[in-house]
Amino acid sequence: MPNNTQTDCFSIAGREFTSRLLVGTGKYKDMEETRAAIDESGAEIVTIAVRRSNIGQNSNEPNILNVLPPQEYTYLPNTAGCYDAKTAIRTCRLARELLDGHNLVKLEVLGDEKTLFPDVIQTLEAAEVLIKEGFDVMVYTNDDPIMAKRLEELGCVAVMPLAAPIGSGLGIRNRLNIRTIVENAKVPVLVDAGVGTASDAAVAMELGCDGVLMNTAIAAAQDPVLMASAMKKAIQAGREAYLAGRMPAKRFASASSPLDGLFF
Amino acid sequence: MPNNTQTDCFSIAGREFTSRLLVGTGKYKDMEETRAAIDESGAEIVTIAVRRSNIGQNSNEPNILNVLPPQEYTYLPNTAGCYDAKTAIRTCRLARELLDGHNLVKLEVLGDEKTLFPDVIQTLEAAEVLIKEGFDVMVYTNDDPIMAKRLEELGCVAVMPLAAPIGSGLGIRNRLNIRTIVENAKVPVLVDAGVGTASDAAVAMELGCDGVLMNTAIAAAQDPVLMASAMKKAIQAGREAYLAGRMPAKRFASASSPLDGLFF
Amino acid sequence: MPNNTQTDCFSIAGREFTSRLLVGTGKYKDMEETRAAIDESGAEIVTIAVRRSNIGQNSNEPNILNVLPPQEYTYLPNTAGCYDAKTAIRTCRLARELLDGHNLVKLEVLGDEKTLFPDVIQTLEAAEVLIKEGFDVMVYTNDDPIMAKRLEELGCVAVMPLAAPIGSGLGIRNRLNIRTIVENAKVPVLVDAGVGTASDAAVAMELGCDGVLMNTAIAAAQDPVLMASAMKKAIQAGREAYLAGRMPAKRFASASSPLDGLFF
Amino acid sequence: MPNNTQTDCFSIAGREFTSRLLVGTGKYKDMEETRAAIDESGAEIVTIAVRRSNIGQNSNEPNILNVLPPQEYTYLPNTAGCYDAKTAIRTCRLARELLDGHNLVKLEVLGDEKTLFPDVIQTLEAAEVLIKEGFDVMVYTNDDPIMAKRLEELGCVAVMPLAAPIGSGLGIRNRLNIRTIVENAKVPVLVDAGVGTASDAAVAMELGCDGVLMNTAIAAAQDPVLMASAMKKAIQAGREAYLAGRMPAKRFASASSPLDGLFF
Amino acid sequence: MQIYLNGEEMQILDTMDMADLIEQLNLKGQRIAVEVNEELVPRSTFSGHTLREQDHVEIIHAVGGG
Amino acid sequence: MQIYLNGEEMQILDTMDMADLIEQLNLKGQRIAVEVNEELVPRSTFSGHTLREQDHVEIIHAVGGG
Amino acid sequence: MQIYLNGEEMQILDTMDMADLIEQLNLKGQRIAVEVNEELVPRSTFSGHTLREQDHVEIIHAVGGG
Amino acid sequence: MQIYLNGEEMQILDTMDMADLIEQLNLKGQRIAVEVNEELVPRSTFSGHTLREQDHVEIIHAVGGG
Repeated sequence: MPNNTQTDCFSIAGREFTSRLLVGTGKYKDMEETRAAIDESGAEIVTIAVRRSNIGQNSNEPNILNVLPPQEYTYLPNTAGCYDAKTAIRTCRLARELLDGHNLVKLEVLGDEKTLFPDVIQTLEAAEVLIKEGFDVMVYTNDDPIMAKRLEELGCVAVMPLAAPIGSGLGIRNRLNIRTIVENAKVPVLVDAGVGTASDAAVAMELGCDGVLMNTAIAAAQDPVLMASAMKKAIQAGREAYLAGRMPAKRFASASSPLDGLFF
Repeated sequence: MPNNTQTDCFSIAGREFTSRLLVGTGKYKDMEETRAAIDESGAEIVTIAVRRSNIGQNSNEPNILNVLPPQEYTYLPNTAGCYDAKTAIRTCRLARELLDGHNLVKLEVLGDEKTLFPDVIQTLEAAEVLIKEGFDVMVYTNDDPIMAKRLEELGCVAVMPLAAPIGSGLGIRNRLNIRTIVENAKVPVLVDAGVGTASDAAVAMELGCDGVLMNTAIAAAQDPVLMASAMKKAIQAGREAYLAGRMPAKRFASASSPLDGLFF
Repeated sequence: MPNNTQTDCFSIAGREFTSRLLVGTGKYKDMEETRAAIDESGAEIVTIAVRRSNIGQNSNEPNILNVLPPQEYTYLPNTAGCYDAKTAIRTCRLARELLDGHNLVKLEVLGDEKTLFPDVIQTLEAAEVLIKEGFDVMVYTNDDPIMAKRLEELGCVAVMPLAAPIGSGLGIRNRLNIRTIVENAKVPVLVDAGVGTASDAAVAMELGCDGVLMNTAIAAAQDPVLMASAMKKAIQAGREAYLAGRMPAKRFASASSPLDGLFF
Repeated sequence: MPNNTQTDCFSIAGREFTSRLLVGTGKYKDMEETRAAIDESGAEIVTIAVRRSNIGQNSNEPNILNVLPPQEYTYLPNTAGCYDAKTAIRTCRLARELLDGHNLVKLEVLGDEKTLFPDVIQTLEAAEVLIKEGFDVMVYTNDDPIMAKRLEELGCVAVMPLAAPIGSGLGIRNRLNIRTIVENAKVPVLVDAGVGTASDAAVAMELGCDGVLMNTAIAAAQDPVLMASAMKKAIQAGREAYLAGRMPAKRFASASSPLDGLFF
Repeated sequence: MQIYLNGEEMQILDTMDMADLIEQLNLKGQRIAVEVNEELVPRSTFSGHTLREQDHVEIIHAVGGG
Repeated sequence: MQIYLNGEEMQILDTMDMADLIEQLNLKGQRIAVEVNEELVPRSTFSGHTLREQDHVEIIHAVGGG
Repeated sequence: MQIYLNGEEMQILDTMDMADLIEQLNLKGQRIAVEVNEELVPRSTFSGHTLREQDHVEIIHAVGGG
Repeated sequence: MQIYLNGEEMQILDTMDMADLIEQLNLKGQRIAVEVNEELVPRSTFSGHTLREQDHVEIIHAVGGG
């Protein structure tokens, strides 16, 4: 991006970020691939999950927090796997304790296993409690503009509508809804889940989203590191296209070469 | 792009290129904007048109060939405005003379003014003559895989199907046709015309095209220079995504965080 | 439809219906056009609204209930214009009183005026109260499969996801969501709102919906009576195509004429 | 369709038809199913192929011409399987002799076996000869508006662009091209090939096509007779919607119930 | 006394009940439903339902809508 | 002499004309059309159309197709 | 006494507090967080947090996830 | 004599050849290409290429186009 690069950062809960690509850290072959792909992506915010520590089986495999050290990355612990407000709240509390008071979390309360769509009722309930407890809540939601607005009004620091089911790679199913959410929002809007390839990410940015959060699209590509690079560039391309103001689409043609001066 | 950058160039008529974005030079506000946008795009091949020189009116405005000097750019003179084989052939001969024997041309023979779709019959006729005369013909055609194959068999050095009408910005109307053309081709396939914004360009590359040629999408953006940057990145992003091998799309969800180790 | 016509009816709250096209009664030029279009549509269920009676101004214009008499049509009073559970509940009570105890209602609680998307929280709240009070609730909702399931579990007699914003005529924006809602549902699923033309209605039925409810697509057509006929046939066509089991789509061609017996 | 039914017929080469659904007769389980499905479709024009008669093997299976007698149907012999002008011309001459001088033919000259897209060069060549020989040529072509116009100018009595590859069931891949072909044409335009289900056929008619020719979509449905009925209705629905003039699509909502008279 | 009828101020006799009001408005026998202060008033209870100062009376009917 | 009938070799009497061949093949009166060496042979000219050594005869009929 | 550790039954000394347990599990100084009976137990309160018969103890850590 | 230059009528001396014309037009050394009566005239042949009454001369240059 030309000159205005430096000016085009965005902020979540008072933290400034320049990369608009947020990535998950799951589904990689190993920690080495995880690190390589995430380096290549240029992501500054990385999601992590919290799970039971495998006691006893003194696994020597390095912990994700060592592979992606806190000096280099902003952690975004998620509540993946939670199907009710209560477990999501417990998960966030544990994550904050684990990360020495780090209070930025990704809240997702799921509705069923087939779609992994959010249960928006439980999500609202959990968001309210977490915000009261001082968490900065980035919230996963469906693409309903009304619900997105409610979550913003509740105090969520970012609203993250899905593009398509988590891990489906179907791309943005309903562009109008995403655009409407963006137009209504005063907090950052990030597309979360459903992106499958680079152009999907570019489309999300062209719709005016502040960023995109993805995991499977990179981790499940045949070459995750190369796909991470593709996504990094696609996010920048889509952002710049949005800022540049695209040409209006017309149904018919319009010549690119001058019509006068024809010599035949 | 990680390590394999250096290896990912493509060749047209024996010439090697690293940028897969080809740009037109029409429709810009002035020569300054033309130069700035084309610099930003990173394009190595630029199309030009040939027209009557405005004799007498000793216009001091610099000529396009001085603004974009031949040491820096590979010229691709086009036959824009030609509606029959004869004028297209005359145009190519004049262009070659003008450029001291440079024999790379973009052949387009148009069918009507409303769509600016090619007249494929006249196009075949012109291509045959031009190839006999030693021209390296990059040919603008419709998205019919059969016609694309005929033009390749005739000896065109690149086949350039349209994505949508020239200057329409409608993006790729028929992805299946473009993909089929790519799968059948032994020469480079470039999408020519119809791209409107960055994601359109990324899609073209994800379909396996070797490059994209555009003009209006950049020149008619509110900020052409910034859009040029967006297009440059989108082409790279789409190319890398194609090489990286995208995840398979699934109808339903698949979690990105591990299911075991849940503590609730 | 061939033989199995008679068997292909569907039931809502114990009432059997053969027409799967439900229509609104608003936005028509006059009562005459209303009647003509609704006759042509073959609809058995018609929505009505309740509003303040214009006292004094002894308008001679016939009342909608006389134009569409209860012996011929099943009324579906709606809660259009309600933005909270309380007014929606009041509206339903008034409608039931107005219609001598008729307890079938269309519940819609709106979220904002720009999208007229539902406020699903208020909708759930109102549905719960109304069902307790003995209403048969056909509920307007967004296309979120999780929310559709909740409303079914609450006891709604039909779930009616939107295809697109009310009166937008944009058609089905998210086919996957509608299909998923249908697959999950044990009660009838009807697409409500957003249909613009006949093919949109056919698509809804091909996705397995039990019916479609529309108003603007007919009333705002240039020829509402003819469009009503188109919609009637489109609904039947889509239903039959769904029952007939469409051919699988293939990327490439497959000849319709035999390959053997060629004489050349 | 209301009153104007009788008036809404269309004519090909001076013959008047009321059904806008044309069907192929291939790929059915047996002659019985063929007859049942085609009866149900209401088609007046049926395509047939000509092949070597299986001499000796005195097969008792009834001939297609007996199953679909000429008093009831207008035959449209096709040139399926022909990959050059010469064989297509031979085929048409044989068909005309076979049918006692019947000179209505469907010309298709194919380009390759993978796509079964037309070879438009060979198609033009064959069309010219056949028209000189007095044939009424309904011509299969790609969706290129320029080519469609050339074939009309040559004297073809109907132009039949493909929606998608023959037998693919992918529906209309490029609506803009079909619409442009319709707007430019003075002869009937029929979508030929690629329709997969009822809504696809409705879309073709809504684009202004005069009719649709299909085979696989009916014959390869799980219940061909029921699908034939679906297609018949879909064609009528799409035609009526086209004539009725659809509502304009808007991005945002517009209420169907009056805003005044609200009592809350 | 004063009541509000469909949002408009209206003066009525203190002795009036709902049946009297409906009668006076020539709405008797018409397809309507009535709310007072956001509570439904069943038709069966019109006579006997006394109106109070400042009552908000809503009389609604069916209209075309979708 | 030898001809080719629908691609297969066939021996026929040197004296045969097309009418005789059709007769022999029990195709008389059936809905067919005939080509010899890629040229159409109208039904009206069957009798009198003499066959020659190595003629390629195609006899075609209608089948279901789309 | 018996507790449940990450869902598994475990026998520990009655006198143990959370600090002892963490020590015994060689988890001291590691990046973990602890819940007992669905209530968070801050690291700062490990020593002194006495365990009770049938306590459900969950010890969690960070893993890759999206 | 009269010729047509880029579509406009022009009077020139009968003795002029293409080199003279280019010179007179101050186009010498500029990046142009020339057609006479739809046939290319290579720069190398300008001097010696005599112009004829009614010749249609086109002098073209490069412009921005896509």
